[in-house]
Amino acid sequence: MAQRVGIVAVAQTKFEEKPGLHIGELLYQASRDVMKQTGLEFKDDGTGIDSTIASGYDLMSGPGGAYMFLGYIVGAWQREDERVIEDGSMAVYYGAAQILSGHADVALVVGYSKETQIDKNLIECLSMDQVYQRRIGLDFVSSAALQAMRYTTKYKITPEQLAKVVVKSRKNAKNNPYAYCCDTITVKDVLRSTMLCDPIRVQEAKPTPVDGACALILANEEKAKKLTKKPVWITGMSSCYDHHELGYRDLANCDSLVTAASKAYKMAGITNPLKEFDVAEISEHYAYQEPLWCEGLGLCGKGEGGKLTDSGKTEMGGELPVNPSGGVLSGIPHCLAGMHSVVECALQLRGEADKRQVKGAKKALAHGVDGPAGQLHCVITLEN
Amino acid sequence: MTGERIAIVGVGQTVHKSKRTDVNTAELCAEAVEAALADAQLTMKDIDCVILGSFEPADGYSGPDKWIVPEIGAVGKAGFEMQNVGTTGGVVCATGFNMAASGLFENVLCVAWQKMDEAAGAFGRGGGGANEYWTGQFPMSPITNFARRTYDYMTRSGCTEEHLAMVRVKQDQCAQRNKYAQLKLGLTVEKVMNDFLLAWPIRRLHMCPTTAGSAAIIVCPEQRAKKVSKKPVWVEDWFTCHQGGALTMAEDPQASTLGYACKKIYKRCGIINPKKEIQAWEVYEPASTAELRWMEEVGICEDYTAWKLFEQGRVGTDKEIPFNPSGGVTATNPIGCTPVVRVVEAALQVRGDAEEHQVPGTINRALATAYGGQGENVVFLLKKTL
Amino acid sequence: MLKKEEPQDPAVAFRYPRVITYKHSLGYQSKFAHALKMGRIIATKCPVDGRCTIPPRIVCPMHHVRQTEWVDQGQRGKLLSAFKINFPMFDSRTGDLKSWETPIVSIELEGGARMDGWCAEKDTEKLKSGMILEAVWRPPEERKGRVDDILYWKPV
Amino acid sequence: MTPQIKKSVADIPEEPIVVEVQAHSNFLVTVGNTGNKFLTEIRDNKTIMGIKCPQCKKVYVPPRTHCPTCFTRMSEWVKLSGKGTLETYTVVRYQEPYMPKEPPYAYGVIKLDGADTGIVHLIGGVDLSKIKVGMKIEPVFKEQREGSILDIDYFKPIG
Repeated sequence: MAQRVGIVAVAQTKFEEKPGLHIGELLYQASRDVMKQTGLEFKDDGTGIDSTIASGYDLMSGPGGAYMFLGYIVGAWQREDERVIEDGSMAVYYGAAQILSGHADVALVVGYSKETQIDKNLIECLSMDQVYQRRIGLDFVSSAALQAMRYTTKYKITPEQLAKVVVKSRKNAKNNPYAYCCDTITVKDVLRSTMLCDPIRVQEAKPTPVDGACALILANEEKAKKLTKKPVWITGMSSCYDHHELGYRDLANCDSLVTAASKAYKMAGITNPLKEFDVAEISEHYAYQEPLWCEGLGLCGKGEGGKLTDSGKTEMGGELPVNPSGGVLSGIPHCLAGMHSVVECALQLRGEADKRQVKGAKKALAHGVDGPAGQLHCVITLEN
Repeated sequence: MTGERIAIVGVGQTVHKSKRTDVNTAELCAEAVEAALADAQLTMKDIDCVILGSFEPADGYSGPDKWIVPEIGAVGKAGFEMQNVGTTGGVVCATGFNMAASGLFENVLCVAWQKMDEAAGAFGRGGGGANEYWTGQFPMSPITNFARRTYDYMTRSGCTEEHLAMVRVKQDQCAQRNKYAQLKLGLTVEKVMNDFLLAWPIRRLHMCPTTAGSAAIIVCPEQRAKKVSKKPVWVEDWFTCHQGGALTMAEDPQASTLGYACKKIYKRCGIINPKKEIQAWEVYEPASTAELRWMEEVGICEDYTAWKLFEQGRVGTDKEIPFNPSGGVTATNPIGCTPVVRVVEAALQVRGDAEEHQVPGTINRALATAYGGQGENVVFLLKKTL
Repeated sequence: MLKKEEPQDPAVAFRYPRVITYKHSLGYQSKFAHALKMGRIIATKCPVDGRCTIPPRIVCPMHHVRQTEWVDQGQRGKLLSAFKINFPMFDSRTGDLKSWETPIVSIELEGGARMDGWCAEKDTEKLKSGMILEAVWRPPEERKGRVDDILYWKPV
Repeated sequence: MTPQIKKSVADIPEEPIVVEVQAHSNFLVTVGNTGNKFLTEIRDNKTIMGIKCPQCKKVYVPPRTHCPTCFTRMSEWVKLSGKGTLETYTVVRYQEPYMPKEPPYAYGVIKLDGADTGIVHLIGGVDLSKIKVGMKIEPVFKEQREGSILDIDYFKPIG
């Protein structure tokens, strides 16, 4: 990248069911928080926030054009205000690109999601193509299950290995005051939980419904240095699409993640991700995704994701702690997972992650995913 | 601007029709992409980033990009989907411009689409843009919005229904010369004035149609653009000027950010006399009557005087003010894609490739806009030379 | 303005009916709904310039300050504009096509906020900007905390 | 205008209200010429067709107009036997209104013989606990076919 983009402030709300709260209140809380941290306001003379980028599925907030009535909360009044209809990591990606383009000096990136007001599965089903896959009733859960079955059978990943991912996630979540689900759980509990969609068990899927919002402020190098003493730099980023039809890909691989990661690593000059990164936040909506995405991210070889989990390298205190925050399996709403990863990574690199802090973290890896069975991946590398 | 200077090297659109039963939405997009690639003399291999978008409520999808991507051959490429009601296409272009200017990509493809023949049932119960639970209690639609806007405009300016009809006739005359336009009706002032009244003073002919269509543009940073294209159209500046529900039509019937956006962008680009310095205009007018107000807001004439220009017959493709030479949105309106069509048409004008509806003389600068929601706008300035 | 669809060959085109149920939390707007149930109209007020807004907003869009103050808007208002819809349009409550015989009016309330409503006077010729209208409410037991708890506005 | 009435708003309660709104829509989904050919072959001839890319030589099922890897227009149809191998499967045990059957039921990705891609469809005619990855399967067509992907009732194990 020609110049660096800095994250100068991050915020998140507590993730929980908030049925009584208006969706705008979530946006307001998160965005006000980052504005307070930096002292920035919405101004049109170039001394405040120049641009807002939101992320969130529109159909989740209301039947059509819902964001049209929410934009003003994050400063849309006669200003740049755009919306990415993908996972939040893509909004960060676009925000950084906007700053690199010189079109904005300071950008506010917000993500919001209110699962309590909607059937999440139905909205996800509406992402499938209408003639074939939606007609037979496929949604993101069953797509993921098809991928999980393919992955676990091809590479002999055991149910215990996947259960360990859940146990680790919930254990880590205990240290995270924002996490939704941090109950003590054992491998046995996970394996005994109800089957949701073979081979995915209820405990191996992301807890739902959860509400929450995240916000970050991005700035160009010059302004970032002025705005904070502890800027976190985005060093590499990329997204990549895969086939939509599940049958068109080999579900045991995640080719698009491999491509996205290699592009991002190249920008950041990373050659050995497992060694060079100090912390990683990965969007694992289901337990099998953590080992699979780890393979795609080059943290281990193909088919070795299970062994990586067994080795303890991804635990807190291991070589590369994965999801010290508890990750999506501790309950992060739909569409927010990737942005939450970036927020958590930034906290780690600023040394502000409190009890979940990875000591001396210098380089971090954030990942977001959208689409059925990981169709669209986004990888962002960060440095302090 | 610290980023790269950028240019549009290829544009493409489908022939816009009210119905397309021979293709599905993804195949419709592929047609536009094929056209844009052919125009740029590039292949899909060259493209490294795709930005997609459509007005989702009329699409039947939540995140339709996932399904469109393989059909346009964009598997393995970077990208994401953007959306913002009517300005979706504008946001798609702005995002594409940002991506190209960021220096991260060499060739950025922006695609937007809408297949309105499928969406006829989209605006039933609880649907159609009405989201906050009480706005859903009034039959609010662009028709009622523009009825109110126009009513207010007529009271303030003193223009008559006949002037509104003149605007529509001009648009039709322009559309007749555009082979991609949907409605080519051969209208006269009498015909328009006798048309079915939807909500006074809006007649059926004044409103934009529903269209199945798609459009695509390819954007490159400076070095690459000079290498691949003989006629790059430089993107001078762009500004996404939204208002996010800050004002409803009830609060201000003239709510619009267009004037503000234009003032800001003219200042940034050092434009003092827009009427002279910009030679072609492609402005998103969801109703023909809106064109009057938009002409004033973009700085062609004083507030509430635009109707006089029509009375004097000064607006048209080969006339003093070439406003919407393509026929505009009242002739063609694939909602989410419409702003991209505006940019495509503006680029064609700058290149001198608009064929029958080409504005005579050299087009050094062209302005394109997007409109959406209750007065949200995106403004683009394109120019011939750097 | 939907035409009745002729039966289609599903291999060419087919219908995909769907229902999405939203459980919208009104949150900070709940007070507005409670007020409607009580037969009152209230609006949020910007602490900077005093502008009152309906729908109530969490922050002032222009000044970006939290709006916590609510102001009673009275029962009367000044007519700003009126127009009539001459064609059947969807009732978004029921999904049916419906003819709309009463004009939609936009009113500036006594408290300064502006809102939409239906008007009792069907002849738009008789509706002049600036005339005073008064709210006519549903009986209290029928009110649901929605804007249509106001049946219509009638000229005073 | 009458003088402004200043009534207190203190007596108006604030407790949150949740409103249920139902959004109905009824989209007309266009299949397109390519999809039409595929679906009518299933309906009229109980035949599953693939489409072949002239450049990549890959055969795609379900078909599409452009090759997803090289963006070439495809028009060469390939008749497939319908028999194939089960690549992966799942058994759905939760219920949603958009599902075609009462759970539990199974989905599978089926790699059809002669095609380079798999197709996702329902798996049936077998005890759900006995479905195995790698088993050979074939389609079972509905008696009454209307021209949709659901004209294939399900895929069942051969023998």
